[in-house]
Amino acid sequence: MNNNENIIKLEQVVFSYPGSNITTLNHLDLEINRGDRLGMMAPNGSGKTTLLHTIMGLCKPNSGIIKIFGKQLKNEKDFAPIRTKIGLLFQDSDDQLFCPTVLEDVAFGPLNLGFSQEDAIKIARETLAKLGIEDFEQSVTHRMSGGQKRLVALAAVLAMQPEVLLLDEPTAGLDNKVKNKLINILNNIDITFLVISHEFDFIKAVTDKIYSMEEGRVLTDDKIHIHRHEHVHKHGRHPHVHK
Amino acid sequence: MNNNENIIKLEQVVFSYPGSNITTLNHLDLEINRGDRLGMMAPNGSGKTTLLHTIMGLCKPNSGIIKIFGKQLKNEKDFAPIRTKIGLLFQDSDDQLFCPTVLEDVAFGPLNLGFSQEDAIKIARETLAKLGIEDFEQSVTHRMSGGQKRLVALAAVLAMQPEVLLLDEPTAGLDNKVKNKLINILNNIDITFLVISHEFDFIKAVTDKIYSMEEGRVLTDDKIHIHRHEHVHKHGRHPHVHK
Amino acid sequence: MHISEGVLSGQVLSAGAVIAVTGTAMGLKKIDYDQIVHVAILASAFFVASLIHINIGPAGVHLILNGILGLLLGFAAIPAILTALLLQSIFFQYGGLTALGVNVVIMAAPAVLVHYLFLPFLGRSSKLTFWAGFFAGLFSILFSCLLLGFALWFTDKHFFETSLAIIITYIPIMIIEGIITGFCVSFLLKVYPEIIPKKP
Amino acid sequence: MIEEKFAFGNSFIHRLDPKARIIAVIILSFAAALCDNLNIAILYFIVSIVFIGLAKLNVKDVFKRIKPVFWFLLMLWILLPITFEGEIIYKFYWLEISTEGIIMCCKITIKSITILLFFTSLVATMNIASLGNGLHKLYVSDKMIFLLLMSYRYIAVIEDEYKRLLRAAKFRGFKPKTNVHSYKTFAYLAGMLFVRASLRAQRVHQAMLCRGFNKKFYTLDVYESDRSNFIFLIGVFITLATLVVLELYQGLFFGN
Ligand SMILES: Nc1ncnc2c1ncn2[C@@H]1O[C@H](COP(=O)(O)OP(=O)(O)OP(=O)(O)O)[C@@H](O)[C@H]1O
Ligand SMILES: Nc1ncnc2c1ncn2[C@@H]1O[C@H](COP(=O)(O)OP(=O)(O)OP(=O)(O)O)[C@@H](O)[C@H]1O
Ligand SMILES: [Mg+2]
Ligand SMILES: [Mg+2]
Repeated sequence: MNNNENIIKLEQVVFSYPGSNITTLNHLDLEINRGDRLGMMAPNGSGKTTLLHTIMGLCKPNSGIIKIFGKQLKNEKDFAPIRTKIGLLFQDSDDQLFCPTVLEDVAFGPLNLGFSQEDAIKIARETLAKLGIEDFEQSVTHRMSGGQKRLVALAAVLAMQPEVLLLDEPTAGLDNKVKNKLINILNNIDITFLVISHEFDFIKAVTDKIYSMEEGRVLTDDKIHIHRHEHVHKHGRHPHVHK
Repeated sequence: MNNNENIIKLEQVVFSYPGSNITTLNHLDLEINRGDRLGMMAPNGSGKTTLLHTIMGLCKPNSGIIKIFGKQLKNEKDFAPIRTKIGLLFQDSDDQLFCPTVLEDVAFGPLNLGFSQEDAIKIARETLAKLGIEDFEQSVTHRMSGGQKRLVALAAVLAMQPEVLLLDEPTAGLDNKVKNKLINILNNIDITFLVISHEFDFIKAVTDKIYSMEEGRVLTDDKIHIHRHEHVHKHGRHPHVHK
Repeated sequence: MHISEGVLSGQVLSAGAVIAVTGTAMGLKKIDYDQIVHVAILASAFFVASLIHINIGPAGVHLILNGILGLLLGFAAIPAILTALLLQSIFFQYGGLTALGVNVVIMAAPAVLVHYLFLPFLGRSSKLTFWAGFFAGLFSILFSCLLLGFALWFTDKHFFETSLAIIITYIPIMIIEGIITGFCVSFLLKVYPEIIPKKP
Repeated sequence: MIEEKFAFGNSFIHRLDPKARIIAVIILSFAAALCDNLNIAILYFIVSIVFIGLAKLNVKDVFKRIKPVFWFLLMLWILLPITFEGEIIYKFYWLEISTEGIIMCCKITIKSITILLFFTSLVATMNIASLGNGLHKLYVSDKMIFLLLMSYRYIAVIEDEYKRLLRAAKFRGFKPKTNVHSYKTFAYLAGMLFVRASLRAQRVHQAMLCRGFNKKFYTLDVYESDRSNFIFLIGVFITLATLVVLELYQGLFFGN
């Protein structure tokens, strides 16, 4: 496999939310190659979620070029087929699980891809089994815990058999057990991915490179100074102040 | 100040959600003394949020004793005046902010406490200034970033001048800058608090003692084995597997 | 605001069902596939808002808020209200199946009417917005009451006094719905004007 | 709040195809609603009790469920006999109680409870997914079914949001009273619900697009039609035909 094959390429992309005068993405460049396992760590509001939505064609850039699988994408029509090949895990699983039962939710994607009813169910069951949550098949999503929902949402995305995964803060609010399960899954999956997280340990454990964002641009320099809080301290009432 | 003064005391509290056959809190004991800076770290679904809600009188225990400020509380009437003295920061700040602007939101509490319009606004402005977010005064909350919302929610709670703070995962989804700001605020505030978090570094930086929960009980032993993920690793496709 | 099962005559029930089905079909036609999630989740919000409990002196009432839903959705409010009422009957047994059509008409017709009457006044000035909202809330309940009264009266002329009694008991609710709708519309316009549709 | 208490049972009715149950509930309810004879109405009531028995529902839970109706009926019993014009059977100062009013009350009471019991035994015994499935097979518009399923899905989420918002307000000293401040606060809470619903709708729509949604809704078929559905519907038709004939020729049977 050509390891330098460009899967996603953004060139000079500019985007600002309608009605806002802030340029959220400002002449942004980004390349994701097949086999990449990228991490992204950047402050709140720096535009990480917006970036993922732009890749998926959910936010239409004001200017710039988006190339996916080597083809330049311009309008809704170009993006529609691409969306099934890129799996986006949303920041809030409740946004992503909208069918009555877990099985239907996971089968939703394959059905849209044109699989028959039986095949879709078969794919859904296999995916659930792969993540070790096959017991939830008939559960009603809104009665599940945060961690369980996150795994079901991941199953729903994986059932589309995407070529790239974009994960938006998959670990927020999860305990270490589920976090380790996720680490495990990501480390054993053969897929290109970009994961956003605020947790250094997690990102470090699953990715090869860590990017950041600043002023609407991606910083790819491997030497980015990610300020890690190495010095955990016990303290009194007036501790050392972090700047 | 008597440092051993009991502020909150739970004795043998049993609670299960109506319709559920799981005992979420199972003969739980907990003591919070004036000046305590407690951390709590426990798996998803172990009952941390439920515990905080029980302290606030939102979940009515099946049996057991709740004493706050030395007085035993039994029904809604007993709890109502207590709630304004205990500040609870919700797991999701969106749940806490419902007024049109930030200033109105922060002034909402003081107004309900009977302060005049001017006084309430004055208190709100002071609190915002203390947290360094006075510029957001006229902002609309749902257009703010996650970190900003969290700080506004904290301001709304602090404006009530509570004697104890209960913080439910205040750092989930926050970047390091805001996290450090929170650490700073908590370390410089003279208030008793209990903070729930899944992040060891954060808890370690702001608290003196770390508790955990298991089988519906609080483990106060300082020697609890909190599994810390010390060994961050770079790896290939088949890394060491975490159990 | 519901008419219970077993009260209305066959003619009234079928008239209600026919109008409701036609209205729903019209509403569905106006919803395109990009808006359908929006309508569905606003219907959920409408359902939940109807659980909000408000004090009037010693008594309490639940909000109705069909006025706001009408302002926000126009014709699409008809299927949204049908959805909410059907789910209500599934979960709580307020009303059942036969009166569903009539109940949809009672709640949805005023909602649509209010949309065309009051939406043009929203956003002109903060005072006008509040009062447009106030009257939208008040009139939607008033119209609903009148429709309910008509449904009873058509069933049996003897229901006249009963209808009158119902309308009178709803007067305080009209005023409260007016106040709440007024504040709510002002809130929405300030906080999230995108949710208010373009002028009809 | 939303507990589908009756949806998860194991009885003859629970195993029926949703389609058959929907057809049955519609014809039975309308027949009962149109019935104009107290004696026949009582027969419909007995049929509805049989259905509750067939579904093996807990009587206490069923009673609890239809309780709201009793409040309505109570109001009716207070209001109707004195406001309904007709032959006066009792006069207390200016209060006049009419026979017609009383008979009307009896009819409405029996009929409304009957229709609710039909609904409880036949519809409340499915979960929403099956209901959607049944409606789909009956050619109800896909958009309508989608609206129903989606709306159901997010009611619990939005209700949670509302509860937490109200809680937060109470924590900050808010006490609901009869005054403008209270109404304004509730208006803000309701407004916030609509705002958050709309924002969530945007995200859900995006999530659907990401999963290849192309303006077509699919329903997973899990029920297979077997003979019991057919037999059930035949049974319903026979019962119904008997009752209708009885009502048409009531004079012969009840002598009035
Ligand atoms: N719908 C919207 N309309 C207007 N502005 C928006 C909208 N969504 C986001 N923004 C703004 O765009 C900027 C980038 O937001 P984005 O959600 O991409 O940040 P993020 O990096 O994902 O942050 P977080 O770590 O909190 O998830 C923020 O300043 C935010 O306020
Ligand atoms: N309203 C409810 N009804 C029934 N069960 C509930 C309810 N809320 C929570 N539970 C259950 O109670 C248990 C404790 O939930 P709780 O929210 O207190 O956990 P937590 O420790 O705060 O978890 P997390 O880290 O995910 O926030 C869980 O098993 C949960 O499924
Ligand atoms: Mg984000
Ligand atoms: Mg919690």
